[in-house]
Formats: sequence, structure tokens, C-alpha cells
Amino acid sequence: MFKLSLNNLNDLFKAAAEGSALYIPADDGAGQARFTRWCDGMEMSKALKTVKSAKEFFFPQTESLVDFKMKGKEIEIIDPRTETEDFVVFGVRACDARSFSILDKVFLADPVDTYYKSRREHGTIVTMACSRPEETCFCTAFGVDPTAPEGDAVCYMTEDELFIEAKTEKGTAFVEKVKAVLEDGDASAVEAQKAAVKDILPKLPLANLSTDAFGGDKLMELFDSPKWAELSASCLGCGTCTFVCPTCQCYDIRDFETGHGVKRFRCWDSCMFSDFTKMAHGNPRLTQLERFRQRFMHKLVYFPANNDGEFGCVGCGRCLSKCPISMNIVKVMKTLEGESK
Amino acid sequence: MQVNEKEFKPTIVAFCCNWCSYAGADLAGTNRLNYPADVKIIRVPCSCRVNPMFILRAFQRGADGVIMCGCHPGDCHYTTGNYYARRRMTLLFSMLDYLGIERERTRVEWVSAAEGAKFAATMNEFVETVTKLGENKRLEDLRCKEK
Amino acid sequence: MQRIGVFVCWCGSNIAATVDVEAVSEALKSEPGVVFSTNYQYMCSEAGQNMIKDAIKEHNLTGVVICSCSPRMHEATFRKTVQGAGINPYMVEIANIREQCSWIHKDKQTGTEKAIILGKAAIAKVHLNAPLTAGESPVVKRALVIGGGIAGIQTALDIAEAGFDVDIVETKPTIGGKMTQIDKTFPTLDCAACILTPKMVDCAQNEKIHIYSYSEVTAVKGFVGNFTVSIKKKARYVDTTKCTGCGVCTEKCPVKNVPNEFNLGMNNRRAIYIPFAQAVPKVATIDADYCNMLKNGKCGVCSKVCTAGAIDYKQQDEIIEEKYGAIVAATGFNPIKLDNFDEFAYSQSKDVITSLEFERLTNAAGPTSGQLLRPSDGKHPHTIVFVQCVGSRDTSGCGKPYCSKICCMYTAKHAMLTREKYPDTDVYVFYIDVRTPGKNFDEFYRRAVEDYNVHYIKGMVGKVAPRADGTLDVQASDLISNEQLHISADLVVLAAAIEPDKSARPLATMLTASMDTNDFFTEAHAKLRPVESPTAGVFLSGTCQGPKDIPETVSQASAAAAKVIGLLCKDKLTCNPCVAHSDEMLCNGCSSCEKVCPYGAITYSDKEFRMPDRTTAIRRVAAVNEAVCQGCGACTVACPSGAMDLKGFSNKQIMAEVDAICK
Amino acid sequence: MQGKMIARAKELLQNGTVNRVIGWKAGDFAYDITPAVFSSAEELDAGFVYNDFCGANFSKYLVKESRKEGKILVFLKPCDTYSFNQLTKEHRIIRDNIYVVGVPCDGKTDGETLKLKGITGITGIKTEGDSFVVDTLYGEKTIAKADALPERCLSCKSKKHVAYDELLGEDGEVCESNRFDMVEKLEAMSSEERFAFWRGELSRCIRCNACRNVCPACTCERCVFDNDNSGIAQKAAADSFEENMFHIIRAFHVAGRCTDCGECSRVCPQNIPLHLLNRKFIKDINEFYGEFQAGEDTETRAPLNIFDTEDVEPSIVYEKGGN
Repeated sequence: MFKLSLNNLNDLFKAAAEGSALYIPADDGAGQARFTRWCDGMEMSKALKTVKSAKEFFFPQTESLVDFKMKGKEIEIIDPRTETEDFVVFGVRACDARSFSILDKVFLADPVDTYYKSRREHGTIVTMACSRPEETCFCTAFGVDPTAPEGDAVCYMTEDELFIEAKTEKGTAFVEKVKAVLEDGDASAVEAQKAAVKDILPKLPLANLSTDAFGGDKLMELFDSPKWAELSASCLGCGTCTFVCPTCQCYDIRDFETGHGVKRFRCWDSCMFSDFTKMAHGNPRLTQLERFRQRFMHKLVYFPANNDGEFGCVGCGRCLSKCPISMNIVKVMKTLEGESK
Repeated sequence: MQVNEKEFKPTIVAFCCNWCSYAGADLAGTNRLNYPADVKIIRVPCSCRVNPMFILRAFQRGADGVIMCGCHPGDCHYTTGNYYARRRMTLLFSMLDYLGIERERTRVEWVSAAEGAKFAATMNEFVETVTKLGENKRLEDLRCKEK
Repeated sequence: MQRIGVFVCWCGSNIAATVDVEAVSEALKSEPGVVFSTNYQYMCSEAGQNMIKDAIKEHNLTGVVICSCSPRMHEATFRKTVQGAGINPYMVEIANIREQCSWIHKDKQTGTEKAIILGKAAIAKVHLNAPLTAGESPVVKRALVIGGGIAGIQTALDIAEAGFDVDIVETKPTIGGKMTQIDKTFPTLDCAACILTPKMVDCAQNEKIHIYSYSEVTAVKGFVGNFTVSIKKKARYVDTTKCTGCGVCTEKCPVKNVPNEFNLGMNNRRAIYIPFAQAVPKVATIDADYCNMLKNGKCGVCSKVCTAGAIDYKQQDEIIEEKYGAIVAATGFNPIKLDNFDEFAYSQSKDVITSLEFERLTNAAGPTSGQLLRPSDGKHPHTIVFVQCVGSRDTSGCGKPYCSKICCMYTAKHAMLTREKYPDTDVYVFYIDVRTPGKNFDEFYRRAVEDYNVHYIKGMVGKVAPRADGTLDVQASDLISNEQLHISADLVVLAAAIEPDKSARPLATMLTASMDTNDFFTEAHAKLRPVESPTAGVFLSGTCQGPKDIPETVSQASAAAAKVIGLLCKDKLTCNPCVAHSDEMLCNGCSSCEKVCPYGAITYSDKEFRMPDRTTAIRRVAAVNEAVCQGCGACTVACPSGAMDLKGFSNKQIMAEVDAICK
Repeated sequence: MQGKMIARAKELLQNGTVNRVIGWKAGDFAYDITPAVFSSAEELDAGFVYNDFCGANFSKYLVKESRKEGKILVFLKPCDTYSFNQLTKEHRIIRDNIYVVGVPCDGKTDGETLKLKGITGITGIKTEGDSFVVDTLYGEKTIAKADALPERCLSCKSKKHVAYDELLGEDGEVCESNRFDMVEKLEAMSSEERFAFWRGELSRCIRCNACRNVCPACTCERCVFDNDNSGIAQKAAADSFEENMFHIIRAFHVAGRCTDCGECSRVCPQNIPLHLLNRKFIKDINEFYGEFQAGEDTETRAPLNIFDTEDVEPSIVYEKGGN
């Protein structure tokens, strides 16, 4: 365990940014946090969470897959990928850190998504234990410990110090790299803080949220629940929940005609959209009810069914904050709880 | 004439209504009134056919300036089309300006079928203005610029 | 995927001189979808058209791109060509590489590059073309002629002769127009009245012709074959059905000081008047600006003397609505006002007159009963100076940039007639150029100079200064002898430029017909369609299209009539298939499109739909009446959802052109 | 007010005037209120709320709801009634199937606005006079309501209901609003500054479509951006052009129709001040074509569907001051 005075955070960032890209949560123009490429003097946001999760480092909102260059009637196929540079994402919370293992199950399963894989290999994740959980947090319901995040290296922040501990080979390399600005630290301050946060966790309004009623074996009773109608009634069909979600992994592949050829790109898609999984005959889920149900069934039933019981939600609470009509997975779980029993 | 290879040649799209401005452009041609080849004309039945989408599309695809020409107000072949076009373009151009897109990149000019000289003069002047501004960077789509 | 054929026209050397046509057809050959590309000297020629037809058959073409002159020129030609080869006429697009390219770019490389891009844009568009079928609309078999001068009269007579009903709307109380004011006509010197008045009478007597005199067109709606026109019959306070034209009222009316417009204010008429003896209709009209009865209710003389009981002081303007299949504009001309030419002292001296006033002074029915007398003192003038090009060919902005065309000839006529009738008179004519193209025109002019000894002086009059003794000091320069002249004249006659009648501009707006900067109506094509306006169903007769003399006016009037007859002969017209179309599945029913449609072509109805979510719903959706829609496209932009699109100029087609041009 | 509304809703359900009620439903926290349809007195008692967090404008829901069986009761705040009128004018809602009860509004805030003021871990909220007293996991915080309100409420244009069948409480007046201040500020900037401002804002767009989907003027059966056949379909804000394009076209499509209800800015997860685009059009329309408030009535033609022969020329954009 190493430590660093918070006054010297800039030095740490400077060292970390040496030779690789460093991303930290920083406040944007609207005062909300987002992962931003660090440059000298940039301050870390005090916000608990970024608006968008850290998933876009591995699964960006849009990415070019292949280019078709056209000249007259000739078509040339070009792989637009360039060498991925090493990068560090600093300050990832426990919930987001867990989301990577969920995404891995999708993108690294056979057939491996090489675009995703390459980024995973080049990225080092430095997580940050939570010290001030919020009312929308419910990661514990999904087995995430906000005081002990996963990651290549883990940081803990106290009043005036930052502690850092390497967990993996990449993490060790990271710590080695920035070691010059660190000093040795002992774990007692960290443990004290962990204990303080653990005291708060049971007081969170959603502390008692249970996943017992959900899982891969609850398919039909949940699917057929009459409650979906009222739950989805006011859904706007926007993609906010999906796009701020750290685990939503659906994408669309589109062709953009540039005038000189075609750029095939993929971009995040949302099962809430009316044109999601549109096929020749249209969208198989014709109503918003079906689309809405899909999103939650996927997280709470289909995903665990295919992944040894692991849920497709990490309880980050972003959708609770951001849904324009305040409909979210917690309300869905609470409403449906009785259904599968 | 010496041609400077690095000389910036703008791409200009001119939407011309069939009845007045396109005919005006034809007259400019008939009278051999020169204007730069950078201007390419798209024929539309009336200025009111010009959708803001088309103008944005032109900028996206690499235009450096877009001009819309129609019959003089009051002379629309369809009576009222250019009045609607006038409102639409006024608001659209104002919005583009508000977003920080150089206002000189967009223009509306009323050119009658008899105003071949005005058409040529307008195009000469517009090309000059846009050339001075240089390449459209603020409303560009880089994907379309890769050659 | 279309199979597109590209045909690049050389237009002789018109295109080929500045565009490398071979390079263009070669470059376009490699565009996606292009299966055939060639070039030829004259694509519009029979051989060229056959080349297109053969290629369509040989290569199974589905779309055709012609790189040639403006589509305004030959689009129709090529549509017919491809139709002849079995493909839909709307599968043709024209790349205008002549007017927009070869004629304006001197550099061959520049021209060639641009021509290729224009060709690519046309190809991009044709990819998205769909076969279109034109609908039909009925033709109202009645024509309207606006203006009752010699042009309108001739047009009306010819149309009526062909058996169609025709209405003449004339703002004055009588038809006849300017020609009624003219004394003799060049170059034959026949009496204008003698040749005009029989035609006026023909009009009045022809049962196919209805004359709305003292009337104005106030609104025009509709489109070719089906115009609805509002005509205001101005109150003349005389019941035209009762008035016998006896003229007693015009003698008894106590208001004697109304300037007589027929004699250009050179004498007076009464408040109730018949413009002249041969007026058609020959009925009296009360001038409300002067009539005591109408102004203050005191008089009533005309009513008392009218044995027919035709006077009706309570008469109101009346608006009638009539339907027409074709409209002819024959609004004529006026001499310009001479306010800007004070150097000629027109406003200062009564003895400086215009040529039209001169006509009245020499006319037997004029204020001097045909005696050429000075307006100031009624004496016979011994020295007369004619000044030509007063306000014509004037680029200073005071006058008109164009040549008024008729002045040279009528001035020669005036000079000759003066010399013939009054051989003791010295006649001078100042001119810039004497223009006498026309049958027997130059001979006529030469007679004036050679036989009648009219002094023609090349040069412009700088100033006319009235002297105390009543003569006029004409200061001028003789450009040939290069000397300054002072001529002491008794009378100066100004050949004022002519300009379109002021009613033409508002009428053009109502007709949606285009005008040039001088307010002459624009013809559909300067050479090939000189008597048609670009607006379908609107035709041009006489000087409203440009300066003309009488024989030209009459020729054009008959030509316009022939075009009208051609139109009215048809029972149905083929509509423009490039009309708006609403995609009902996208339509929100918001009515935006309906609000901006100038033709009322869009209607709404509630319809039951099967919705994407398996439910059925009743939705309000727009429908376009294709016979009424003229294809302007206003609705397509008003529609936010993109439900409304325009056939032949669809959003995607235009964007494809944009893409091709910008890449 | 909440009590009155529930009581009135029950009466109207009871006497058969309506068969359901669209209203705001309480959630897990003080602020997470969801629009919901209530069809019985029991449901109303269980969940209906009306408090300082009931910002959602229900007008757009009526596009679908008014096409269902029976009449629906809707509670509309003053600014919602403008959207309601606009939708009526455009035949998007069936007025006869709706019973409108106007309810007063003193401005509505939301959890995100409080969080931006630094208040996190919210577990409860009380209104005390002109302030909110917020219980948080980390202690009690007090914030003046005026500080906690979003921009749309701080520059409220009208507290007057322009459409209703009945009113609960007093009707207000059209307000003297300073809503164009920021637009003017932007107009006064140089072109470069404006460009930088908007790039900063619009570059955050994630194209979640929340602004469009919540907008009561965006009720197209199928949006051009979702329609692959429109030629301009866009799935993602793939680059800066598409970020601009989407918002320009969207603002243009609602120009003259947007009532300035501010829902777009409220729902934007990235807090992009989208209302500044709409307000620019509104301000221009007012200046160029005379004062116009969309939704004020159901008759007046939208400014883009009408013209005056003496309208300003587009060149006014160049002539107008600014930089």
C-alpha cells in the first residue's frame, strides 16, 4: 500500500500520463462529471459518479469497423483500426469496475470481439473506493462492495490522502510507474474509512433491495406479469437509461455513405428505441411495453440465465438519477417482487 | 495565367428555382457572363422546395457556401412559395449564425429570369466572400472529407 | 439498381469548344450504374435522338442522363425521345453543361471538370428517379383577354373565329387602345381609325366575344385550363343595356372643364362622356371625380335629358367571377412621363409636345380638327423640331435602357406628313441613329429625307429654351459637322419612350407570370416560345411583351390566339406529374402542409390504419389532389415528419445531387 | 393542492365524467415522480402526488391517451396548457376525450438540480416557506427554492392557464420574463465564442433522444432521424456534424410550434441547455414577424406557415449587430 497527499494529486496524474493516456473524472461545462483525458492542472471531480459509465473506454459509443472506399465502380476494403495506445482510467467506482466483467462475458466470449479485446488489453483500470454513497446506490444488492472495488489497482481517498494498492500485474506496473511520487502507507486509515462507509451502507434507502425474486429460472412468470403495462406506461422510449448504464451492451451496425465510400460503424443502441433490432419486417418488439420489458428481463432474467446467475446490473443508480420520468430497475424490481413467488 | 496549386477553391451549392433563378442562370450562360466553376446549381421547382436539411447536407458533404436563389418576392411562379422560403431561410441562417457558423457562408438572393447579369454578379461576389472565409470547418463532417 | 445511359452533347462547338466531351463521357462511364456512355454532335437532332433510342434498346437502359443545354430547352424533347424507346419519360435527367458550363467557363479543363460533376449529379438523381404518370385535368373552353387595344382585339377576334368564347377586359370605357389616338400609320399612311374601327365593331357584334369595358381584373386563381378570375366592373353610373349612345347627355352636362384624355388633355370634355364617336361599346360614362351629382348631389341634368332612362347614380362597382381555360395579357404601353427630361421644357412650354400629342393635333377628330396649330397661340408653326430617343436607349437611369422601336418610323411619318400638308414648314429631326428595319421602312424614311427634304441631323438636343417672343431656342449639336446649333423653333415634338402599362406589374403578380426589369412580360423562350409566358396557360399579346409597331402587334396577337386555340381545342390537359405526395403512414395530420399550399390541393380525412404495434387507429392524414397540385414543394418543407415529398424532386433525389456536387 | 386534486379526481371518476386520470405518482425518493394513469380512488390514494417535483408535462401523453376509450382527466400546469393548445391546434390530440383541470404552479425542481447544487444523498425533502429542507445521509441542508429551481422556472413565461375545463386554485398572469437574456448574451458574443460555446454544449450530446421523445412538439409518427428512408436518419451522434445537425433540424422542426415548456432541457442527462436553441427561434420570430407565443390559442397560424409580403430579408442576419 502506497499513499500520497491529496495536495500532490497533480503529480500523480502527471506521472501516470507519462507515455500513456490518462483519463480521470472531471467536471464538464454543466458541472457534471465525465471521464476526461487528463492534461496538466485538471482537477478530479468531487462527484461520486460520472454521467456516462466507464464502459465507453472498451465499448465506445461509436466506432468505425470497416471502410469501403469507392472509386468509380471499384471498391477497396480498409481496416480503419490503428494501434491502440495504452491508457489508464483512473477513479473508476466499484460498480463500474464490476460492469467490465459483465461486458467481458459478452464481448470476450466466442466469437471474440477483437475491437473490444484490444482495448481491454491496453487499458489499465485504477478504481476508487466509495466514501460517500448516495441514495440512488444499490450496488450491494448485486454483490458489489463499494469499499473494495475490483480493478488493476485500487485507490482509497481519505480527507487528505490517497492510498493506492496494486491488484494485478497491470496494476503493479502502474504503481511502479508512478512510484516516484508515492510514499509508503499503512492500511489503518483505509480500514477506518471502509468501516465508516460500511456503517452508512445499511442506511441507504435501497439497502434492502433484494434480487431473490429474479434470476434465470424465473422467466415465464416474470415475462407474463401484468405489471409491465403500468410500469412501461409512461416510458418515453428514449435511450437515457441505456446510454448511462455501465452494463448495457447492445449495439447497432450502420453504414455511413461518405460520398467517397462507406464507413461501417457500430454505435450504442437501446432496446427502448422503436427501431431496435429492426429486421426486414420491422421491430419484433412492437410496443413500448415489450421493449421496456426486454431491458429489464435481460438484466434480471436472461443474462443470469446464460451467465451462471450473474445479473446484468451493478446497482450504480445512474438510471435512477437520469430517467426523464423516473422509472427504473428498482421500481421494476419492487413492483415485480411478488410475481415470481 | 499562373495557377497556384494551393489556392483554395470553394465548393458552392446554389439552389435555384426553376422559373426565375434557374432561367436567370441560363441567361447568364446565354450572355456568356462568366462566374466561377466552383458554383454548381441544383434545380428545384421553387425556393420553397429548399429544405433546411438540404443546406446542412451540403455543408456536411463538403460545401463551403450555400446560396438559395428564387423569384423576387411577389413574383413567385407559385404565388407565395418564396415568401415561405424567405421566412425559413431567415430563421435557419440566423440559427446557423447563432451556433457560430460563419454567416457569410449562407445567402439568399432573388434573381429573376431576366437578371442573368445579376446572377453572374451574385455568384462572383459570393464565391469571393466564401473564398476569403476559407474552408468550412465549423459545420463539416470529417468522414466526408477523407479522400 | 438502374441501368443508366449517359449521352454527352457537343452542341456543335457550343459545348465541345470549352468542354472535352470525350473526357466527360469517358469519366461518367465509370460511375456506378452507368452501363453506356457516349457523346455526339447534336443530341437533339434526329440522329442524336435515334442514338438514344437505340442505346436504350441495346443496353436495356432504365434511366437516361443527357449532358447538354438547359433542361428548360430540351427536357421535353428528350422525355419524348425516351418514351419513344419505351421507357418512362421521367427517367431522364439533364445535366446543363452548356448554359451552366461551356458558355461561362473559358478554360477547357475547368469546364470539363465541372461538366463531369454536373453529370455525376444527374446520374445520382436518376438513380432515384421513379416512373411517373401524368394525370389529366379538364379545360374550360373560354379565354380571357386582358386589354382591349389592337392586340387584345385581334387575339379575341381570332379566338372567336375558331369558335371559342372569349372575354375582353378593358379598363377604359371603350376598347381600341392607343391605336384609336393615332392619325395615320406608317409606312402606308392609311388612316388608323379606318382600319381599326371595323375590328372594334366586329368585336362588339361577335356573339362569341364579350367585352367588359371599364373593368379590371382583381384576382386570378387556378391554373392552366382552369383559371378563376375576378373582374371588377367599375361603376359607370350608366346602364349599358339602356344607353343608346345618342350623346345628348354629353352635350347637356354642365361640367365642361374635364381634361379630355382621348386628346391627351389638349381640350375638354364633359363629366359624362363618350370617349370618341366610334367608341365600343358606345355608351356614356360618368366621371365620378367631376360629376356634381355624384360629388354633392346637385345636378341630375343627364338623368333628365336621357330618354332611355339609362342614368343610374346609385350604380356600384360589381365583381363577377368567371372561369377560363387560357388568359392572354395584352395590357399595352404608354409613353413615359417626361418629368425627368426638363431640359426639353415640356412642362414649361405648351409648344413642346409629345409625338402622341402631335398625332392628336393632326387628327381630324382631334382638338384642332386636324389643323396643325401651336397649342400656345393656335398659329401655324413654321419651324418644327422633332427630337428622337427621348428616354429611349438611356442608360443614365432617367429613361429606359431599351429602344422603343417605333419612334424612328412615326417621326419620319410626322415629318413627311407635315412637309406634305404644309410645304412652307421647316422640319428638323434630331436622332442618335435612324433604325428602319422592316418592310418598306427604309424606303419610307428615305422618302422623307430625299423627297420631302426633312432635315435629319445626327445629334442630340441639349436644351430647349422658351423665348419671350414665343419661339423655342433649340440648342443642339450636329455630330457630323461637329458644330453647335441653335434653331428657333415654333414647335418641338418629343419622341417619348414607351413603357409597359402600369397595370401590368400587379397583373403579372396575379398571374404568377414573370416580368423583366422593365416590367415587360417575360416570354417562355425568347426565340422559340415568344408569345407564351413561362406560366402555363398565360399568353402574351402586343407591347406588354416588348416594344412593337402595329403589324408586329397584330402578328403576335394572332400568334397568341393560335396558342390559345391550340390549348382550348383539347378536352383534357396532361398534368405535371411532379406533384406532392403524402405518405399516410408518416403523416401526423398537423395541417401545416395545407396551410402553405397556394392551390388548396391538400385535404385531410380520418382513416383507419393498422399501426406498427398491431393496433388499429383512426388517424387524420393528408391527401394531395394531383390535378390541382402544381408541384411547388412548399408543403414538403412545412412537413416535419417528411411525410410530404415531391415526385421528381424528392428529398432523397435533391440530397443525392447535393452529395454528388460536394464530394 | 394535492388533497384538492385527489378529491376532485375522485369526484370526476365517481360521476363518470372521466374513466381515468393522468397524474404524478410518488416514487422511492422525495423527487422521483413518475407520470401514471390512475383509474380508481384507491390508486389515487396510494400514489398520487402533487408537489414541487411534479415537473413532467403531460400534454404529449394525451396524443395516445386521448385516442383510447373514454375520457381522461389531466392535470395541467400553466405552461403545460400551452403545449396542450398547440397539440389541439395540430389535431394531435382529441380535445373531446380530455377533461383538463388547471393546477397552479410555483416552479418545479428535480433531484438532479439539487444534486448540481451540491446536495447529495437525499433521503427526504420538506418545504418550509421559500426553502427546501433536505435530509441527506450526511446531514440536513437548507436551500432557497429560488436557488433550487431550474432555469425554465426561474424565467417562467406564464402562470396563466390558456386551456382548461376547470381550474383548481387561482389563475395567474402572463409573466414578465427574462427568458431571452441568455440568448441575447450569446448573440452579443463573437462568432468564434458562440461556436466554442455550442461545441462545448453539443459535444456532450449522447443522442439518447430524451429531448425529442419528451418534447410535446415532437409528436411525429416517425421522426425523420429514425426513418431510414428519410435520407437523414441518424442513430448516433457519430461526429460533431451529427451533433449539430440533429439539434438544428429538431429546433427548426419545432420552430413556431415550440411553446418553450423547457422539457428538453429538463430531461437532458447531459444538461445541455437545449432551450437556448428553441428560444433563439422564438426570439427571432418575435423580432422579425411580431410577438408570437405558440400554444396561446388554437387558431393562430404558426409563423412558418404564414408570411407577410413585407417580411425582413434573410440578409437581416448579416445586418444585425453582434459579431
